[in-house]
Amino acid sequence: MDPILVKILYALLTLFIVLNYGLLIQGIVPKIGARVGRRHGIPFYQAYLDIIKNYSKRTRVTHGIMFYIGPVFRLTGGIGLLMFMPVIFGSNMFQNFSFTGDLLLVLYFQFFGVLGMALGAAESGHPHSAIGVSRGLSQTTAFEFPLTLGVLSLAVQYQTLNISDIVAAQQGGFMHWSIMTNPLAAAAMLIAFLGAMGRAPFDVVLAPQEIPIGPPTEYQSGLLGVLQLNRAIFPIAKLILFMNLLFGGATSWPELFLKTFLIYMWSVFVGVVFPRFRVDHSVRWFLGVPLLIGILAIIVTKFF
Amino acid sequence: MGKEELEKRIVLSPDGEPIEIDPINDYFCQDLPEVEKKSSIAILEKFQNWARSRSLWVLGFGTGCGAIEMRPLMTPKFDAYRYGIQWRPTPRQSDVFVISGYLSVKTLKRVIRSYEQMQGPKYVIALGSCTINGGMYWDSYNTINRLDHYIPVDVYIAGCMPRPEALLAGFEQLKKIIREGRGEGANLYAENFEWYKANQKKIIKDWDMPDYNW
Amino acid sequence: MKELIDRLKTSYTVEDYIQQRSDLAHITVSKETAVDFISHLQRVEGYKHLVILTAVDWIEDGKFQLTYLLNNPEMKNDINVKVFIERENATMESIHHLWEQARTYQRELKEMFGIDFPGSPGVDKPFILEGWHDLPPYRRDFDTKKYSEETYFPRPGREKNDPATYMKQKLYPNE
Amino acid sequence: MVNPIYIVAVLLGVAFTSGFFSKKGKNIAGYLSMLALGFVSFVSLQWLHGFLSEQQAAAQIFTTAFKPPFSINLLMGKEEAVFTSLINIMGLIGGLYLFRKLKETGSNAFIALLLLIMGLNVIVMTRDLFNLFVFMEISSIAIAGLIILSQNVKSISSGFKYMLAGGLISGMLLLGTVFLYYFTGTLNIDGMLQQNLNLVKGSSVAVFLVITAIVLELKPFPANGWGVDVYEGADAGISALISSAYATASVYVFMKLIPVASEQFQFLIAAIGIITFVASNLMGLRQSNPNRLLGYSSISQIGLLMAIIGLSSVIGESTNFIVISILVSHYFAKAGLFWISGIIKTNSIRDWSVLRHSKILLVSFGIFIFALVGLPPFPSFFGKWELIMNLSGSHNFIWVTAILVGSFLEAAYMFRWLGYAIKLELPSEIKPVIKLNKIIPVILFAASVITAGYFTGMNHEYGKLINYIPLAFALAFVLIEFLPVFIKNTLAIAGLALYFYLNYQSYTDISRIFAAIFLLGGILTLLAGYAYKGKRLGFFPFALMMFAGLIGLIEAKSTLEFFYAWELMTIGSYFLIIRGKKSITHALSYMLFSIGGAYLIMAGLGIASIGKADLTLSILHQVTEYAPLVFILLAVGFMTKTASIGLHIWLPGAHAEAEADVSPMVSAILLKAGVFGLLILLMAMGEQFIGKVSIPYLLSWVGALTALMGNMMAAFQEDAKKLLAYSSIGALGYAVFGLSLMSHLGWLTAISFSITHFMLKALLFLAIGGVVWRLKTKDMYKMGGLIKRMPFSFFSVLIGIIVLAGVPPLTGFSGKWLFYQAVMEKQWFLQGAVLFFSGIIAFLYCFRLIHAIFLGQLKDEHRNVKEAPFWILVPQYILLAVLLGFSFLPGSMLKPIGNMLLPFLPDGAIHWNGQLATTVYGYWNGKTVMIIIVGIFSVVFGWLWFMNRKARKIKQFNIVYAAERPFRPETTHFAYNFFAPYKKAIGFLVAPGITNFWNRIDEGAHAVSDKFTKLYNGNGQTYLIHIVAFIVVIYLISFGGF
Repeated sequence: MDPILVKILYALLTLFIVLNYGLLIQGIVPKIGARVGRRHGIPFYQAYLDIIKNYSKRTRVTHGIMFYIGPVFRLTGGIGLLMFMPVIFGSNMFQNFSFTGDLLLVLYFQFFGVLGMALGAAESGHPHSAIGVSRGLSQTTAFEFPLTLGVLSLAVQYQTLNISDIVAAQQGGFMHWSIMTNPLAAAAMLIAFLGAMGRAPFDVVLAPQEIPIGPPTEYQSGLLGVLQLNRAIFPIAKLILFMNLLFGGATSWPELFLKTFLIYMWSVFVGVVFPRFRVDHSVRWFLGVPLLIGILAIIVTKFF
Repeated sequence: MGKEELEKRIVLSPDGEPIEIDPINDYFCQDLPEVEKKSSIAILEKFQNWARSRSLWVLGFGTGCGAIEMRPLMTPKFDAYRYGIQWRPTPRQSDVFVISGYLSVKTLKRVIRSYEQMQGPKYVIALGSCTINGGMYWDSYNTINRLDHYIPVDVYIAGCMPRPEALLAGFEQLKKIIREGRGEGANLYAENFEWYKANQKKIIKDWDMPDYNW
Repeated sequence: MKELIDRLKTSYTVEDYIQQRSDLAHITVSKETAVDFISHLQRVEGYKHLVILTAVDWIEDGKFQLTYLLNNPEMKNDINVKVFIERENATMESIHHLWEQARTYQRELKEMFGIDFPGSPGVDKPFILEGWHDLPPYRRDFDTKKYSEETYFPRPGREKNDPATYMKQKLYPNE
Repeated sequence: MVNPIYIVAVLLGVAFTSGFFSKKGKNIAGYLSMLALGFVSFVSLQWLHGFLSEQQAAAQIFTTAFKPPFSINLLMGKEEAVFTSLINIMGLIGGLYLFRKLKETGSNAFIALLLLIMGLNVIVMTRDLFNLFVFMEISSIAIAGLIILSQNVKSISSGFKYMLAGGLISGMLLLGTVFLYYFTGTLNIDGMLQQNLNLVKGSSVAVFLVITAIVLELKPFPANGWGVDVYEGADAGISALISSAYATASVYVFMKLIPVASEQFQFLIAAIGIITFVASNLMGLRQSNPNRLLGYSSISQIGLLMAIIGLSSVIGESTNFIVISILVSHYFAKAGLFWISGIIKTNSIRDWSVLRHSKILLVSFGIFIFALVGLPPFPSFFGKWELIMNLSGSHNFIWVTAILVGSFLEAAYMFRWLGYAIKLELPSEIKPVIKLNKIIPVILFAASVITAGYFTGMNHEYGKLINYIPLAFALAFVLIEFLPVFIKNTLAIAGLALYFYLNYQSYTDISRIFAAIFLLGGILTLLAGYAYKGKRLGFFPFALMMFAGLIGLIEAKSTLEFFYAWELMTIGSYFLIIRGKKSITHALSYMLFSIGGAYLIMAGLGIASIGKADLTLSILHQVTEYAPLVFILLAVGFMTKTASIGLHIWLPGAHAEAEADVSPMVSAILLKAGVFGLLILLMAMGEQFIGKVSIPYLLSWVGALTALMGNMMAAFQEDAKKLLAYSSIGALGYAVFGLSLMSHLGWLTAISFSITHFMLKALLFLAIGGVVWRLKTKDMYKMGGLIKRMPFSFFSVLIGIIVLAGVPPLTGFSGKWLFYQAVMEKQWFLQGAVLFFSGIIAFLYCFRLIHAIFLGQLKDEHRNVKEAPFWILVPQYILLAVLLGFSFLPGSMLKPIGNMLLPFLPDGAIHWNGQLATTVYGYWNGKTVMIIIVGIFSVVFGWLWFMNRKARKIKQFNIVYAAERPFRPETTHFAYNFFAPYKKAIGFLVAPGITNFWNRIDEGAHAVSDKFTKLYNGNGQTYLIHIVAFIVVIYLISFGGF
């Protein structure tokens, strides 16, 4: 078969696995939370039901072309992010299209969906959407700074921006993982990770009680379904990125599931403990200690 | 009546030409609802109904004293989440509208607007006696007596007030109705739109919105 | 309180005076002097707080009673100034210049009783009823039951009972 | 040749004859005088022509058989011919200007004028000290007579002060003359020069007296209060005579006598001159009366000439060229300005907007201002250039600094004045009466100063090399201003295209890129000009002048050509910027920063030329002395154009207020001139160090902080064009950083970034300009929902911001990717992180721009608004096509640039395999990224379309609004103070500290100026005390101090 076609098929397989994993994790994490609170909690397959339900809605409205393609941008952003990353280290099957660009492509491509979604939400003309976007963008700029410093520090450490090379350099036991070899960078990145996941305490962007769920407030039916698909894929793609950069990547799917799940739980734990930050607080917070850690990480890796 | 923002007005364009603005026509979609057919593939429709019944998103809108009865459902004691019930802050994403108690005329207007902004198929649970026959407010000058004259109701829960358990039972009933394919309130509304509208307009004297709020 | 009332009596015609409690007195004054009187209480006697402004419909006498309940936070006592006005074309001077919030009370009274307060800002705007066209609903000559039956599609078959007799019958059927 | 003695004879004769005419015959007296002046002008011009064609030898003339001092001893040499020509022409034209005035006063006035001119002629030509004294007295009295003849209180009092000061000065001169005669036994200046006066005991006092008297005649600071009062009090026509003719003569006297003085004394005089120059210009800042302002300016110019003559031993043989070129500019400009002032007759420079009633006067006014300030193509430009080159070439940095500071101050008030005239509201009550006899002199002089500029250039070694064709092309548009926009625009585009086609092959690689940005960019932005109707007066000459300057930068071979082009570009862009509605202050600050920057460049080039015989641009390659200083001066000069942090405050206002197609010109194109300058600087000089710190390293921080500040400010703007303007500042920060990396990747980033930025900023400015065109507002919160009305503009902005934000797959990402590879290579991570952070902040304003304008709620008044004009969309879509092309095939842009850079930075760290770029650190394939993303996008879109095809289109108020409905679009559109939480969190970083800094400098200068002006209280006695004190101080310095 045509090698490109094979690649596409393997990429689709990756996408399928990740989508299901993402949907399941959306059910399982609340389930765990519920069990901790001695509740039954939602069924673990609830996310599937919600998506099917939303696609089965019979009416849908649109505010205009940008509103309509906003979710398309969003999902493209999510899938693309996954596609540009090597998922399983050492496997030819699950390298996706990582041959087409390095870490920078991945970092910048994150914004593709964010920007498209923001534009779509804004076309609805709903002030809450605009407020949500304003908050989201403000917060994003803030946590990206320590994140970048951390990533740069890793790049200095490994002298490459190639994700596969970074993963390769971490093989050979957990003592080789970046989080052990470059703890400062890892700290900066993991703090930024909290912001990137958009969970408490950094979830004022959605703020259901105040600005009804922020940007997607006007989205419904199939359009919301597309967004939900992205909600399953995009966080997992980010988790995979962090896993690759900090935790030695994964050589098999079970390892990937385990590692990403544990990384995910880090944001969950923080989220259940801390209350919500206001945007100006979180901006200042990210530009405080995490930023200093990031700078320190760069200085340490560069000079020592 | 003080709705000057909805009256026609003349504004000057940047070039200084006068433009007439008719807010109701210019700013609101004037389309009327249509009956949305069920899927022609029976099994698909059944599958969809199953999913719909297992994923009930409730609009977070409390109309009367019954609103307080909804809250316990989110607590560990009742834990409505296990039945696929969640609360959504926006009507665009909600399936179920729980009318929780008496409805004054003023609130009814907001209820109609929110109901119409929900996407079909959509369901209404009427909670408490007030929504059935006016309850203790039956002779009030300002509260409605029968909700089903204004929007289609799928499930009634009688009582003043019904306990959260009753509400849960009502949800179970609704699920059954949906699974049986009888949860067609939205289509009922579209079919009898003129009757509903006439009833609504009879009591809402200052009708300041389009006939259907998309 | 006593000496306060005496002091007031020297400069105002007090039509009626009831000392209900040691810290609550009801004073009736005429419609013409009422605003002057209230203003005196606010500015001179320290009744800085307007607790409520409401009305009572004395349909039999053809009068509305306006009730201005004032509170003196220093002395910790209240004075209820009662003013009787004609029920027909009821109007009263506005006191929004004394208390800004009085405009809201006056708007309510206009809507619910039909008492006009010329000059009170926004007094004609709807208060809680939107688009009300009938008699003001708090007037006692407005038949709310009839209105409800005509307007709100009463559900046929609805029974109603006198709660006292009904409960007695339910709880003590043998008595 | 007519014997120059006839000059004296005719003038004297006519003056005597005029005396016989009664009041009735004053017309005849007037015409006779004019004839006489015409005749003498002819005589001197004839001599001048003779000297210029080099057929004539200098002639000595003695009037009688007696020897001097009893006869008049005249010398007519080349210089004398020049100076007498100037004086006589001034007499003729000034007389014409004053004709009515003098006629009213009577024939005496004509006599005074004739005597003045006669006196000045002799002053210039005489070689005899006593003659000099006598004729200085004659002309002094004639001037005092002319002043007093105006017969108003102010002029009489100023005439009196003039007499007082004149008496004191001539007393001193006479004393000095007597002493000199005593010591040397001759009164002939040449005779004195032959004796070495320094060796003659006691002669120094005599020299001191004579020279000091002459210096005082030139009105040095602070003993010049009387002079200023004269300029202010006298009739403007007479002030013109004093300022041009009398000053010309005095300067020449000074030139004649200065060799008598010792070298130390000459330096002292030069110091006085430079102090006068700086102080008078400082005081000029505070003036609001036009005549007084011109008075200060005159004094300062003479002060500068004094300094130059005093420094002649340092400057060497080009002194004469410098003096004459500066004097000529001053002569024409000051006379013209005084005349215009006489026509306008207002007491405040704020009322000069009445000039707009007469286009020709306004144009002349502009010409005079530019000539005075020393911008090309006027004579003083070359003079000043030569001066600075010579002074800095001989290590006289303090003098250079003082001259540049003084010139800068002068430029400040002159351009403020010009701005007032061009932009301030027309005062309704004043309507100038324009009479033919007054306007003709103005026009004549304006034309002459341009011609003089050309000839000065031709007489300069490198001035000859300048390519005047582009400038001539631009100026030709002045002649066809009456044609409609369509024709002029077509001609302009054709001109640019033809020029590019003819010349592009002659440029070197990198120059060609910038030539393409400048010229093709110019064509693109000019395309938008078709949208304008009518004539668009004053646009094309200046736009083309700017492009002429830009192309001149690329073609420049010598430093002078480069500097000439730089200034030309500044002039053109100044007028483009001042066309905007509220741009008066912005244009001024633009001009001041530009001139300041230009002076730094001039000084830098001057220092670079130390020890170089040949002033080509290649001298930058071989700077041996003061290389870091040269580097810093030039870099800071160029960074005024790239608007780097600290030097940026002119930009936002200037770009924001400009017209729809001017904004892209100045933002997308003009700023690249700074990048080009930095690029050639870095190419030539490489890395320089201050101590151990590398200057490019500092530059990298400047770039990073500029980017941060620019982008953050952009995020907080309410004005769409200001937002873009700040974004330009930020973007240029990237370019500066890229250049500062001094590596192949860094420069590749910088150059490709410049190209991309040019395209996207032109795109965005045009798109926003189109929106503003239709909406007539720039405030974003007043817009909204325009996607429905202006879909094409929306698409432009959409692509523009995606490129700007650097999101893959569009070409903006290539810049970011290269940038990181370069940062990795250079290991400047902290700056890199700051830049990355700025890049993220770009999202904030990008989103805000598109949201507040195109998304959200459409406002009432915009419901019928039309799409932007077709011709504004055309260049946008051309740019879009190119941008998308580069996005798909990034290698097609980057590979050639990389190859061009190879000769300079051979370690090309980037390898291409098709569209796959690889460095040691990473890899990226623009083409496949594009294919993959488009593929995913189409699949997802198809899926959504399939699931959702029946979506109902609803309107703008059909939103869920907590069960209510929106009130009005204005209250529903969330756009004002969009990033409020962000501002709350880190807004303190963008507090206007830098603007405040410059404002404080401005206030400080004005305060000092205020203090100085208080010296002049208008009292004649005080002025005498000043003069005496001045003499004493000078005496003490020259005899006690040394």
